[in-house]
Amino acid sequence: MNPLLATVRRDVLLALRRKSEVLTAVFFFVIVTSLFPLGIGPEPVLLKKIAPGILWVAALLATLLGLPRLFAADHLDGTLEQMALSPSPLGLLVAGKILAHWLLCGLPLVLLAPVLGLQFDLDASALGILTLALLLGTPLLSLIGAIGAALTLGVRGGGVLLALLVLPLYIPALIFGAGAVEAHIAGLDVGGHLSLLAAMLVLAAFFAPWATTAALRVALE
Amino acid sequence: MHWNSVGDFFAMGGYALYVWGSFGACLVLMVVEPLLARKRLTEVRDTLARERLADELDHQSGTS
Amino acid sequence: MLKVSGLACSRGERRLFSDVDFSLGTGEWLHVQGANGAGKTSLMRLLVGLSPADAGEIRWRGETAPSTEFRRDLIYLGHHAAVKEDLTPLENLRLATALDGVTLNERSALAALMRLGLRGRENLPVRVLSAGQKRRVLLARLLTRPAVLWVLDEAFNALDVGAVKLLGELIAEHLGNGGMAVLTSHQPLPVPGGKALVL
Amino acid sequence: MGNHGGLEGGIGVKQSIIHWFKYASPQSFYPLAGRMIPWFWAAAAVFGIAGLWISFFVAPTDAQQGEGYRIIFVHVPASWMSMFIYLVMAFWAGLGLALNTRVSGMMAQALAPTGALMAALSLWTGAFWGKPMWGTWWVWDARLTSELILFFLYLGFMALQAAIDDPRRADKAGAILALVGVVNIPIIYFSVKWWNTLHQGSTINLNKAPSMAQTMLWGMLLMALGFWMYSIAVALTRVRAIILERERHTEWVKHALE
Repeated sequence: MNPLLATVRRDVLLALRRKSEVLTAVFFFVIVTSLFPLGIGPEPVLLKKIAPGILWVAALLATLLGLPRLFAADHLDGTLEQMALSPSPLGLLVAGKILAHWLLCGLPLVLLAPVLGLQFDLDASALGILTLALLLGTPLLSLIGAIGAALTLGVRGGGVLLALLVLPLYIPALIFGAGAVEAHIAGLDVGGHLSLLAAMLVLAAFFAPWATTAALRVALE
Repeated sequence: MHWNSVGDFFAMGGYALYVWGSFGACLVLMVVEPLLARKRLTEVRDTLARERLADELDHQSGTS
Repeated sequence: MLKVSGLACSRGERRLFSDVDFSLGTGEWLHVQGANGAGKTSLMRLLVGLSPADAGEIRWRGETAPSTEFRRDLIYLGHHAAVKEDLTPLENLRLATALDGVTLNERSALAALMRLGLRGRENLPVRVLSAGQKRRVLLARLLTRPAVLWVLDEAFNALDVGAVKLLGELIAEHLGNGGMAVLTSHQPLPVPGGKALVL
Repeated sequence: MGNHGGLEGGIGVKQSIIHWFKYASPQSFYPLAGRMIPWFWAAAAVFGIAGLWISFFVAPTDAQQGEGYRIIFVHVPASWMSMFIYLVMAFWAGLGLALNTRVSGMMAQALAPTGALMAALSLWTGAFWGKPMWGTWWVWDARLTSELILFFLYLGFMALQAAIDDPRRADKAGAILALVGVVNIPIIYFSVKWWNTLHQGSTINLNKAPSMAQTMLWGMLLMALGFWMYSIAVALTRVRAIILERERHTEWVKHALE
């Protein structure tokens, strides 16, 4: 079997055996987005205006929540060492782990977003753009986040440090992702936003596994 | 030279707070930072000197 | 085939060892000895390429290690269990080999687990196994892939008497088939012959 | 024959450069830095005084912004330095990663606080400029926003290095982060710029900077040179401290301090 797919299968299987870890991030996403209307007030015009930003920031934080565990368990029980010494290229295994992280953490957010968008009075076409933007953006969040997770592996205060390292790098994804939905609501063309998100995704898909691999080798030394 | 008096200079045409607030902050931080760097250097040197002194004392009393 | 020359390693400011030289040919094994903290584990990690050496060179089949070929020929088992508690021994074994790019059919996996005395426990979650049994799940990996060089760090620890004897037999068999092994241990090992390296 | 010799000469030079980097040891760098520091301080003082003279006594009052525009003479150099230092830091970090030289990582570590200071000064002076000009301390202008993000990148780099005890590991992890940051800085800058133009209606256009007179440009350049020399001097002082901290148990440190 292809080592990349084998890694994905392994991580998904592990997550299914321990469902709570996956569900935590999803619940977090649902609760945080639902808190905003309670804090701001139920006025539909205002909610509609801030919806893209809120859903995106919540997706960003929910992704961040799962990141410290991306490599930690494999690091603790020695599986990461075995991966580094495997005849398969470590970059491929790392790419598999990132893909699994997206399937378990990013994809549920993408699927839930249209439902949560209803709370903010978004119409069907805006919900469609939101889902599409998240579909392009959440893999980007997983890819960039993996670099941070690898850099902070086994480091004091890793979780907070991870947020400090990763959040500034998430800003372009946030701007174009939320911007696409805002532009659509304002009646503007969203092609530019989405193609820039796609371009960043391609760039990150090339570089992030490589940088993550380098960081993991440093962490294992 | 377009300042008529010292007071005129410090008033900065009504922008005193902003101009001196900016230049002052730069001055303060750019004095403090080198002092901190300097302090770090002298502290390492002091520690190393004390360590060496302790080694020498050990040597003299023959406990090393 | 394995040639190590002038290897040196320091941890922080402390020099652990320097000028370590040895070579291994087919059917030979090396016993790395030394007190706690002498750098046995560091040497093993250096040897397999997990951490960089301060100086020295490791050559495998004449080429500088670590290379992909070296990794294909290598199995390294360290202190860690490297076993997932939520999976069964069978799943653990098959997924671990799949990561190495090797497909292990169920029958060979079951055979390997049986050889290590885990018969009947193949489909229990590893969580409910004893420490010794977990260790056996890890050791089953030795039988899943035709690797020439086994690097085993403290592999005989946490094993009961039966397992120690079994591992000794496995290593002897491996050497008999032209394999090589590098082992660390405090205790005398139940494997005949072997070179010794004292750190 | 001549061609052949030329090729060999080229390789020889290249090798000697790599050789020089590889063995640019802390041991030889420590006294060298010590000798250079006073010169950089002197240069910083000369450029700084000249720059300040132009800033306050030569540059004319601006037609639109009155005397308030004079903040430009510290704001722009601080912004330039904050960006430039990040590039230099990433360069040293990358060099350390590629050639495994010890001094490179120490240089990157020594530069980070100064870069963060420059970013902080740029934000501070930007706010003090914004208040009288647009009536608010902070606007989500593209330049201010990307400066803020740059400041966060510095903080992340410093926090990561501080959290890892083993200096060799800290250097490598920091280097990877710095390189990732360098790739991201243009992306962040253009995304923020685009975001800003999209929302132009709600913000103030910052591009109404005073038309640049020749003397103003000179003032800014001199101040920037002064900031540059200052940064080098402080970074060298800090790198000396870092060298001693890391090499405290080597023989040469014991001799160097006698």
